Amino acid sequence: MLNFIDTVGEAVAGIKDGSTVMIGGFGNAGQPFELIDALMDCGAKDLTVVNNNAGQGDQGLALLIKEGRVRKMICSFPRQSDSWHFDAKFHAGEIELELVPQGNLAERIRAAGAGIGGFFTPTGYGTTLAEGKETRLLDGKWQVFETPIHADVALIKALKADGKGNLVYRKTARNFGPIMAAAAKHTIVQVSEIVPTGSLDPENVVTPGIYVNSVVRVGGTSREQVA
Amino acid sequence: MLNFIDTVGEAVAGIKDGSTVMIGGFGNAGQPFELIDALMDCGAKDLTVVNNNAGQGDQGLALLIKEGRVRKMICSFPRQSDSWHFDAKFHAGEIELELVPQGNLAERIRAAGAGIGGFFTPTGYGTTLAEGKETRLLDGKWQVFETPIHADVALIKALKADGKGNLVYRKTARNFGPIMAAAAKHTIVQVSEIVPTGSLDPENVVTPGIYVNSVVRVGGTSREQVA
Amino acid sequence: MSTQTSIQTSEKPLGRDELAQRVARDIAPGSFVNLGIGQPTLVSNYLTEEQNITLHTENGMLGMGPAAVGEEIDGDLINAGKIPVTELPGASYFHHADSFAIMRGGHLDICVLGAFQVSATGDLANWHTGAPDAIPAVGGAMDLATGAKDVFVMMTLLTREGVSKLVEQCTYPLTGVGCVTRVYTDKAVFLTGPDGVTVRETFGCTFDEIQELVPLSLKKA
Amino acid sequence: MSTQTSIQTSEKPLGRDELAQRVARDIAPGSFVNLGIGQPTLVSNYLTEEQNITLHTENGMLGMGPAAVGEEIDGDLINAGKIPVTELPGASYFHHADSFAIMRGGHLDICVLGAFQVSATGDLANWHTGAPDAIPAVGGAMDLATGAKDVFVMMTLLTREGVSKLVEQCTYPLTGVGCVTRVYTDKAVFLTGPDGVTVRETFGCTFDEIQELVPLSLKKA
Repeated sequence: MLNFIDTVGEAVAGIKDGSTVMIGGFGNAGQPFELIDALMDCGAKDLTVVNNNAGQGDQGLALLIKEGRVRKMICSFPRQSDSWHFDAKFHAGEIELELVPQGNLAERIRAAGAGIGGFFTPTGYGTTLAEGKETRLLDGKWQVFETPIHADVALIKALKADGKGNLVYRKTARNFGPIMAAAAKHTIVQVSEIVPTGSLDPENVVTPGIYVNSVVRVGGTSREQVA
Repeated sequence: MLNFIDTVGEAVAGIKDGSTVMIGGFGNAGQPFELIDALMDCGAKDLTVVNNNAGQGDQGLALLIKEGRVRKMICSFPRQSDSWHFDAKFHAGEIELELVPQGNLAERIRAAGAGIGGFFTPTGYGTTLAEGKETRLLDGKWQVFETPIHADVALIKALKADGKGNLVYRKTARNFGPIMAAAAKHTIVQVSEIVPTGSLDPENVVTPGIYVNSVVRVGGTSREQVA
Repeated sequence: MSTQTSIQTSEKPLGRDELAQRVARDIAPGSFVNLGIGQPTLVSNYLTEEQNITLHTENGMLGMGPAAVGEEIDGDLINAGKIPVTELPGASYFHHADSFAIMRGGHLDICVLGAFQVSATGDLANWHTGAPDAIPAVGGAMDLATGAKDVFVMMTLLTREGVSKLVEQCTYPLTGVGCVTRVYTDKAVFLTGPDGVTVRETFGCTFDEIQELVPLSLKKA
Repeated sequence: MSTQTSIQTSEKPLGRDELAQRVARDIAPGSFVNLGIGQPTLVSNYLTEEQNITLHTENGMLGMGPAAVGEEIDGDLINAGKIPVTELPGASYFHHADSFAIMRGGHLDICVLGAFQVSATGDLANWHTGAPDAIPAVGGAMDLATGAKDVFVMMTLLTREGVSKLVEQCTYPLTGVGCVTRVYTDKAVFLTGPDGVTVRETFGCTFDEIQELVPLSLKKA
């Protein structure tokens, strides 16, 4: 069921302690900063967060990690020049890390949305990231069994939504948005603009409204920065 | 390597006997009739054809089947009111049929393009179409192991190509085109129009040119008919 | 068991259109729905604008409109039954893997399918008669049966020979296991699930008359 | 083995930019290429228009242009290293699963990666030092290493301590097994594969001098 919501606070109000939350974005592009800030304010804790990175600088996900609200990160690239809050928590043993090759992260999220119970991929075979996992020789290549990553909630950012919740994105800010929208039970989207139903060309819709539950328009200046 | 080719005949000239050929289209929508006619003319035989259906009426794939050029069909819905050529060959024991649930057909084609060696899906569990296949309980559901469908060649139809081979489609004629383009070693596309590079909006490209090898413009009246 | 007719909601068995209307009425507002080929397609005629239902067609579209007529007919815009249809505002197109991801990923609220047989535990048989000379054709039936949150079946309760299609165990080849949640027939609506089969309402007959026709033990709603 | 210098193609070891130029020259016209973060990115400076190379960035784009400057800078248009870039005519955007399908499905002709070590059989180690206190971060390295048709490595032949990074067996944690096809270093270009390591050319030293530095048996091209 689709709802248009006035504030980011109301949009995230239902997120419970212990939830698995997917957060879109690759670096700052496509990262839903305002929704993450609202998640911070709403107080939910003991979260498992799925994001490509583990926060940068002193904002967004980094702040959520700093405040001890994230129990576990599932990501491909936690270590960055400005990922000091994650680094500190990790070295203190206060956050769990499931490190996933980026393509496995994407494919496992996609699998959750597409109803796939698991798949074999050559990525990671023979590496420490495949230790303990089932392997099989398929198509002449050794492959590793990987399982879907489901989530309770996805927080993503898109450019526009129409009245049916159909979404379009902007340039490389698209990244994880479409697959996370499909993988989560409840998808919350912040958009720059809400447009009338019928004004998006049906050929160009990237995320059909069936994957969207809550839409909130975030006005004002974008907080996006160049990493 | 991308080539723009003048005639459908030249476009299909390299297809060898014994090839696996994917043919786009669902019913007549998106079916590359001119390329199929050219495949007919080029004489390649002993083909394995992957298509949702097994030909309709007296044209295209139906004709290729009638002429005994197809050794095996991989499809989801061979039986239609006007699939008499397939019906005759099948009853005569002159064509092999691998019947695949349509979603498995799509997902197996997608898997081939995405480098997935196999996957588990609930579709088909407990049915005769899963007989002899590995099953596993995943996410609380019994699932069946399915493998990718690779092809030597894909014949598909799109609306427009630009100079880089980027494609856009039209309405429900999109269907299998994008996933077949990615699954085949060599993808041949017939388009209604070739447009200058830079004239397709990068946000709206459906099949990136990396998946396209040969583009041929098919002018004149569309032979599309209402099924 | 009582013979009182409190669950009888119609004086007569329902015709195909009345049944379609009944199914349409039971679809929750805002639902995403796939209507199977054949009889289920009739349901679309009875969906109201207030219901705000979005129709999915497996060949790559959400927001499918009514059948196309006259100038609207476009060979590139067809439904799963290969019938020309129209596009509603807010529609979207996608390729086949994305379309079936919608079905298989559990995103459709309801699909409505025809059936040869439905079993006491919700097994569905609707794709193949099992006749040795029949050419099998499955299409998207197994994906819909397995993937939709609710699977509604529409069928006559009895075959032309008067045999119940609601059965203890299917004798026709299965489409899906334990997937059907409701069965809409001309004579009654049944709820199926792990706890057995419940009669929700009857049309032109009593619960006991339905029980006489169906070779499995029914419960009353 | 001879000490003749017929495969010595430069008087001096190559600098980073000269090496990038050498890699660029070896990329076949029309190729689809992914350049890894760091040193490999330099290769893009030496690709010519005639080569018609299409660059892929794993965060969702084909047809990536040069780094953005001034007014071009757009936070929504970045590369895998999170540096603002530009868009060339004929570019396309796609989501992460589609982007990695390009990499993992074997559609990229070449990826160019940095490395800590490459083994005699083409094993690659480039993501993790293995130090117990290091925070591991893998990004798309394993997908590129495993998925591209050809994996070119760019690195200095020796560590700062003078130890060869081309080794019999990697001691650093692996990124991929038997995936590297060529190794471009400041002192030589090596071809790796199931048949062992071949020196294709040397820069500022002889084959025998290279053989002295590298702890495995080399073949001459």
